[in-house]
Amino acid sequence: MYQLNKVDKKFPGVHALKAVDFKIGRGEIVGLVGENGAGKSTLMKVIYGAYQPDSGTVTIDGKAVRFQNPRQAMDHGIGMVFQEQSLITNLTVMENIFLGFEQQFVRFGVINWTAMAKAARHQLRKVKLDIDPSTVTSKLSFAQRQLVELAKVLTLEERIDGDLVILLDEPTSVLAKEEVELLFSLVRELTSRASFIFVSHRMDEVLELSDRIYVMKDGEVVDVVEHGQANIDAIQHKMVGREVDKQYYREQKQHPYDSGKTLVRFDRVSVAGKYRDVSFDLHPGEVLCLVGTEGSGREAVLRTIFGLERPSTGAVAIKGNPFHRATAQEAVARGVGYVPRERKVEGIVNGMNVYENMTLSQMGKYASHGVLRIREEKALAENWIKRLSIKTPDVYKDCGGLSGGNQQKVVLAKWRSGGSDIFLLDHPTRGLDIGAKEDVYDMIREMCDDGAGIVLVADTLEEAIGLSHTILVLKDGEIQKRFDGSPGGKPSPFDLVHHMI
Amino acid sequence: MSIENLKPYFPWITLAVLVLLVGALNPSFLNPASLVQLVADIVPLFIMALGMTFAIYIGGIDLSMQQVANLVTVVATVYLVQYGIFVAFLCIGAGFVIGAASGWITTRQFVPSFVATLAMGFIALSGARFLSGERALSMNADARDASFGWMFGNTVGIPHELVIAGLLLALAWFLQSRTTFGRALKAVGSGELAAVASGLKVDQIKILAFALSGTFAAIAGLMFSVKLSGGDANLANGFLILAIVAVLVGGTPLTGGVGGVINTLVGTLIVVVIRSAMVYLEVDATMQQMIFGVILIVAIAMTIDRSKMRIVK
Amino acid sequence: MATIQTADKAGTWVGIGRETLVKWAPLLVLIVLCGFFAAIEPRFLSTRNFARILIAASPALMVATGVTFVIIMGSIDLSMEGTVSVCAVSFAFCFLWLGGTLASWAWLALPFAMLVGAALGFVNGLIHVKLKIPSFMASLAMGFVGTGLAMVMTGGDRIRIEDELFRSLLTERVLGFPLMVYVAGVFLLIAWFIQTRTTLGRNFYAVGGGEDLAIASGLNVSRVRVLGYTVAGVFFAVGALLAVGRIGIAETATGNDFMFLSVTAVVVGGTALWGGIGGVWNTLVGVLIVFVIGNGMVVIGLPGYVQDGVLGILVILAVILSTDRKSISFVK
Amino acid sequence: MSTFIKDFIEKEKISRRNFLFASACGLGSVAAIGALGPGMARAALTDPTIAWSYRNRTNPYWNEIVSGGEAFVQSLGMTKDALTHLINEGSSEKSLADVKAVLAKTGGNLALAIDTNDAPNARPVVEAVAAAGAYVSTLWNKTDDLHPWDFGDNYVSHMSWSDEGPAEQTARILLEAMGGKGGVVHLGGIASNNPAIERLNGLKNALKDYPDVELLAAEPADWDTQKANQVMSAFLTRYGDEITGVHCANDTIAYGVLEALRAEGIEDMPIVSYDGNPQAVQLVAERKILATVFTNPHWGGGITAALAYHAAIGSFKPSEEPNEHREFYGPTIMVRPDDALEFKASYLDSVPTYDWTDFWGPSNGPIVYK
Repeated sequence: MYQLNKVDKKFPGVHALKAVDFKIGRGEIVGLVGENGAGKSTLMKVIYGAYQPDSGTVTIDGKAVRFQNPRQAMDHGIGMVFQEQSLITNLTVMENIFLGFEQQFVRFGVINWTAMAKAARHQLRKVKLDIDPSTVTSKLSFAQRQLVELAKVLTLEERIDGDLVILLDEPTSVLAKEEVELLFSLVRELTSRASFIFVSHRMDEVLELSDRIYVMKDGEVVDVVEHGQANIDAIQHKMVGREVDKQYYREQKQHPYDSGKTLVRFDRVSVAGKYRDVSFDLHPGEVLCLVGTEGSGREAVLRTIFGLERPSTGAVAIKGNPFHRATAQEAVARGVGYVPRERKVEGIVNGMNVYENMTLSQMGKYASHGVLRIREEKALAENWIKRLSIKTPDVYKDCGGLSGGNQQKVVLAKWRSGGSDIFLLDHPTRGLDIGAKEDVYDMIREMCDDGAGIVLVADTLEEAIGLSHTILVLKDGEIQKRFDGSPGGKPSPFDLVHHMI
Repeated sequence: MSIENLKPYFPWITLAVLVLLVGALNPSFLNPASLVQLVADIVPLFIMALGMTFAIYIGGIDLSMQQVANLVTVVATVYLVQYGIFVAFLCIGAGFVIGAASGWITTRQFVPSFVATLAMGFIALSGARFLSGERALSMNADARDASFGWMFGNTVGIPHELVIAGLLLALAWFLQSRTTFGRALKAVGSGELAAVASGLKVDQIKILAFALSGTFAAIAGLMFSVKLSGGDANLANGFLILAIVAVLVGGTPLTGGVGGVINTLVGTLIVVVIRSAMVYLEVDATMQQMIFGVILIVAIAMTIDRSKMRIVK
Repeated sequence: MATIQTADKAGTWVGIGRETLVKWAPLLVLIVLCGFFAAIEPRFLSTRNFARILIAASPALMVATGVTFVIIMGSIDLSMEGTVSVCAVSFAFCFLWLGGTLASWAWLALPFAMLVGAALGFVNGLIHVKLKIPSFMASLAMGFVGTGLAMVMTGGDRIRIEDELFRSLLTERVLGFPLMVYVAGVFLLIAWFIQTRTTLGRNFYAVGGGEDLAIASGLNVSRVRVLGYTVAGVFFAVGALLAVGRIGIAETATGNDFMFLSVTAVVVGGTALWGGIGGVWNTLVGVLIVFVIGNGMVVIGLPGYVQDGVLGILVILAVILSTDRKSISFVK
Repeated sequence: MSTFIKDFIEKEKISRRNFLFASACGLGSVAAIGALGPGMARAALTDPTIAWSYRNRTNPYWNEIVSGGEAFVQSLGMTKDALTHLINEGSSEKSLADVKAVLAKTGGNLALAIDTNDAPNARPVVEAVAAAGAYVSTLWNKTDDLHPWDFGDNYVSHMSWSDEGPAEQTARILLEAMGGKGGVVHLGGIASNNPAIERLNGLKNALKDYPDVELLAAEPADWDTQKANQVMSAFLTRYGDEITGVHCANDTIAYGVLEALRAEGIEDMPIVSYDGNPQAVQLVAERKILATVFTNPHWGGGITAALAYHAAIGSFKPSEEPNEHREFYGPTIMVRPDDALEFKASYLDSVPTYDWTDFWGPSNGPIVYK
């Protein structure tokens, strides 16, 4: 039905798509996997009309089409559910659903809100979401928003007579397990009406949902796997182009921590409205993982250690000293390093180059009386680029132009080179491909061996379990359960989920 | 690709094209002595634009600068006899404090700098009107010559004003590109949240940036006051918009983090060339403002580097 | 009209949330200011004085309403001084040329002026969108062009509009308020209508709330932007007409002082400069706050040299009170 | 015709006659100087550029000034365009920069007439002109310690107006119309401007003789119609019926005041203003304004340019003139309802052809510093 033949796309310096063949039949769910930079997002942009191919053809039911913009693609039944939250939060749910297509509710220039609400309810029913369509979107949970996005794309159903192709770009990244299940069952139901292209880093999900999986590497489709024959290891091998370490989470490198010393101590700490009565100790060499759903208070704990939240009761001590007038500067001075979830916004400064980013938290060490010693900064950057094999042409490269994995390495290099020994990692592998993830896992083990303590909020439960020495399960701001995560004695995801919800 | 590489030099190219264009139409424009004089005359404006650069570099704006300069002309004139050359400290201190107050209101009270600095400007204006007794004051000529006469001399044909401007430019450039403060400014301008997450004292840095713009406004006001040997609450009017335009034309966009003081130098020169071209090319008086606007649009269209602007707002 | 809906939900004063309080803060500030001035000088609180404040505020209200749309989109329009002058002058020329009284074909000068405003706004928007020049710079430069154009048209002269019928905007009163106040009110309602009931109005919010997301949803953002500036231009023209109606003179200086005044009023009213939040009712309150302060200071007899400073302080306080500090991480 | 205007026109005719004589002598003396040797002849420029530097084109007052400048240039047989306009838009910085630019462009071959926008700006302008060997005449703004005679020939003259006396006269007319009792408000110019201060002082002087009239308030309205309109509205709230008369610092302010009163349906409030713009004179004729003071900006604009030009080409040598020819007050004429139409006919509807070489005839005595 929908087909790409020998589609080619070049950007200055990059051959992003090399003669890609791709097809999807009616009612199919097609998985698309590949490392970051393999060309997935370019391919998707070509499909939904944001990019135009340099050569090759796009056909729908055998007819050649060419989209100048996403709008034209939509008119041909192609819709996209975006990876990042793509609803406009200051608008109501119904406005978001019909954004750009309000004309159907307009009579004599006036929007008929009642009609729009009715139509919106109809769309929301398709995704089994029972909310008032005039709710302002910012009041919804992330999962609800994801469903609204799906509902929005499904408006194509009414608008288009022909077949629909819906792209789902990392739709599960912000969802909890049961929400993912809900989404998947919805998608399966909807195959009666639409075909789906499903893109995810979560290999198990792709395997579970897809009828066929396209594996991409370096701008090419290197393999097409049918549902029954799919095998995670084989696919990963194709994607990475080498054998994936069986010991994915580097458990063999997990060494016992030094319980004699304490880096961070929480003593019945509460932050009003965020969490209550949280107590724990973090020791050198320990990976302490906070597990819980969105809003369980896990991020707030990290932010408290970094001085961005002030405890309303209880005591925080860092390396034995009380942490009273908490500020981020104070935290950094005491050796705390923060790797935020929003890497592009909080992790690196887009617009500053590699060495500037690396020394940002520790400029004082490279300056005398406020005057920078730029030569030393560059030397430091070159050293860490080598040590962490960061892929960048030189130290002058704008960090905004690096790939996600390399950005994350720059962030880690910033803190490690600054001598931090307490690391707060908030979703450190989010959006990274397998190779980059492995690099991060290696680094975590390495840092532990150097005597650092790590507080981790992981991307997946498997990751949390695989990496940590200690797991704290949080629910509604309270610690539910503490698990020991020594190799051999690790809990199962089911054990954790039981306490999370 | 060659165009990409040329991008940082677009402001310079624009300047060169403008100078040559005006020179071709009226060769007397290219007379070196008068060019030097032309540049020397815009020193107060340039200093104000330098200060404005700091505010815009962190993504804000400082609309109080003109009123700070007004206040300083009055302060300088009133207290010159009493304090002599040390009146400079009083003036600069006043600029620093007002700028810091703007910064504090912006960063700690979440009032957008557009409004916060505008309002602080009103407060400074009140101060100027009160202190001047609502009159135009003139400086004591002897005290002026004794304390600040050196500002307007020449050494080997180079006006001292230019030397002062050069020193301040060097200082501002050094601050911007060689110090931890300048690096922090860039971080705040390009990615404030990342700067916070790196443990920078973002609030302090922003307050300091506004304090610096206030300080430069005060220096500009002081020089202007000495140059005119007097002060009143309206003396520096007309500086503000030109200073903003100079910064923007130089290629420091309002989004922050890009550009810098060297750009402001080019921007100021472009503005001044356009302005004096009006005189040199004998543009009709009623047409001048319209033509200024049109050339401005063209100049900005040529100079801004859009590669780092994801969305143009 | 998001504000009203929330109020209905809040229902009684019991349990009013922080959010609601912030939403209503500008109005509270306005009421407190009125109370303050009335306490010092009871004569402040009279219909006649409110009529005076409204007469003074009407043109600025129209200009501020126009710029509100642009600010909701997250852009800014600083061309109002030029646009207002050109519209005022075009109106005056056209009006006199067609006969000089509303009772003749000269009434066509009214729509003509609005057309001129729309055209200037359109060009402004095109320059911003097509040349990809940030709106601050594009509109500032367009403001210069506008003022310059008005200058070229008049050669610096003032044009008097003596027509009694046109001037009845000022001289005719209904219920104690002159007609121009009602005209401003009608256009405010039109603005509110555009804001809440038209696709374009809602698209302003979409662009302000997330431009790249709006593009991805298939919205033609460039078109919305250009139209936004065009609508703003029309409202600037209405402001120009009221300004001429108030003084009876059209000149290059008609547009003076509108720029900082209107942007300040918009911000004081609680519309955020980063876009997506606020609306025309906020702007009404903001404009009234600014003009009540201006009128009140004279009425209570503050010395002239203090007035600027007090205005500055009160504006800062008003913005601080009406800002939801918890919802924003930083401000520039 | 009122005696005042008669006197004025008479005076002008006489001085014109005198002038013909004087100019003959003047030209003769130039010739004589020329004969004395080349060293002295340096003073004269040939065919200098004539420039007028002023605030803006949006104010009728400045337009009148400029029309005078253009009339003078035309009297030399050139077109209007020969006058170079420098507009400072209220910015002293631009004023100075433009002067420097035009000096550089002309290489000092320049006759400049200027209002420097703000008093302190006069010194650097004059210094720059003198340094370039050009000639300058100033109008309105200069500081008290700056005098033409300190700069040899290059700083030709300064003309200003003593506004205190005429403003006092208009105030007396106003106070009489109020019946010598009640309350008066004053709406002033930009507070730090000299004329604004003097015009308020004029009112205060007159009030001394009217103990029953109270000065309710004096607020700056910045020479601006819209601002005046707002201030007057607020006054009406504060004082209501207590206001029985309004003293305006200039005509543009009076327009705003009139409209504010009109909005309230108040038609018979006694108002006086200043400047004598055509529109204001018309309003005086309609008895909506009781009096305004005509300062003849057309003549002022022309003669300031003429002084600079003739000094530049050597028609006369400024340093040989007495001080009262180098700092003097401009003419003022009181315009009242009875003679307004006549005045309008003779001065505004058809602008008199002035003799631009009669430099001091209509002037009003030397400037006195307090």
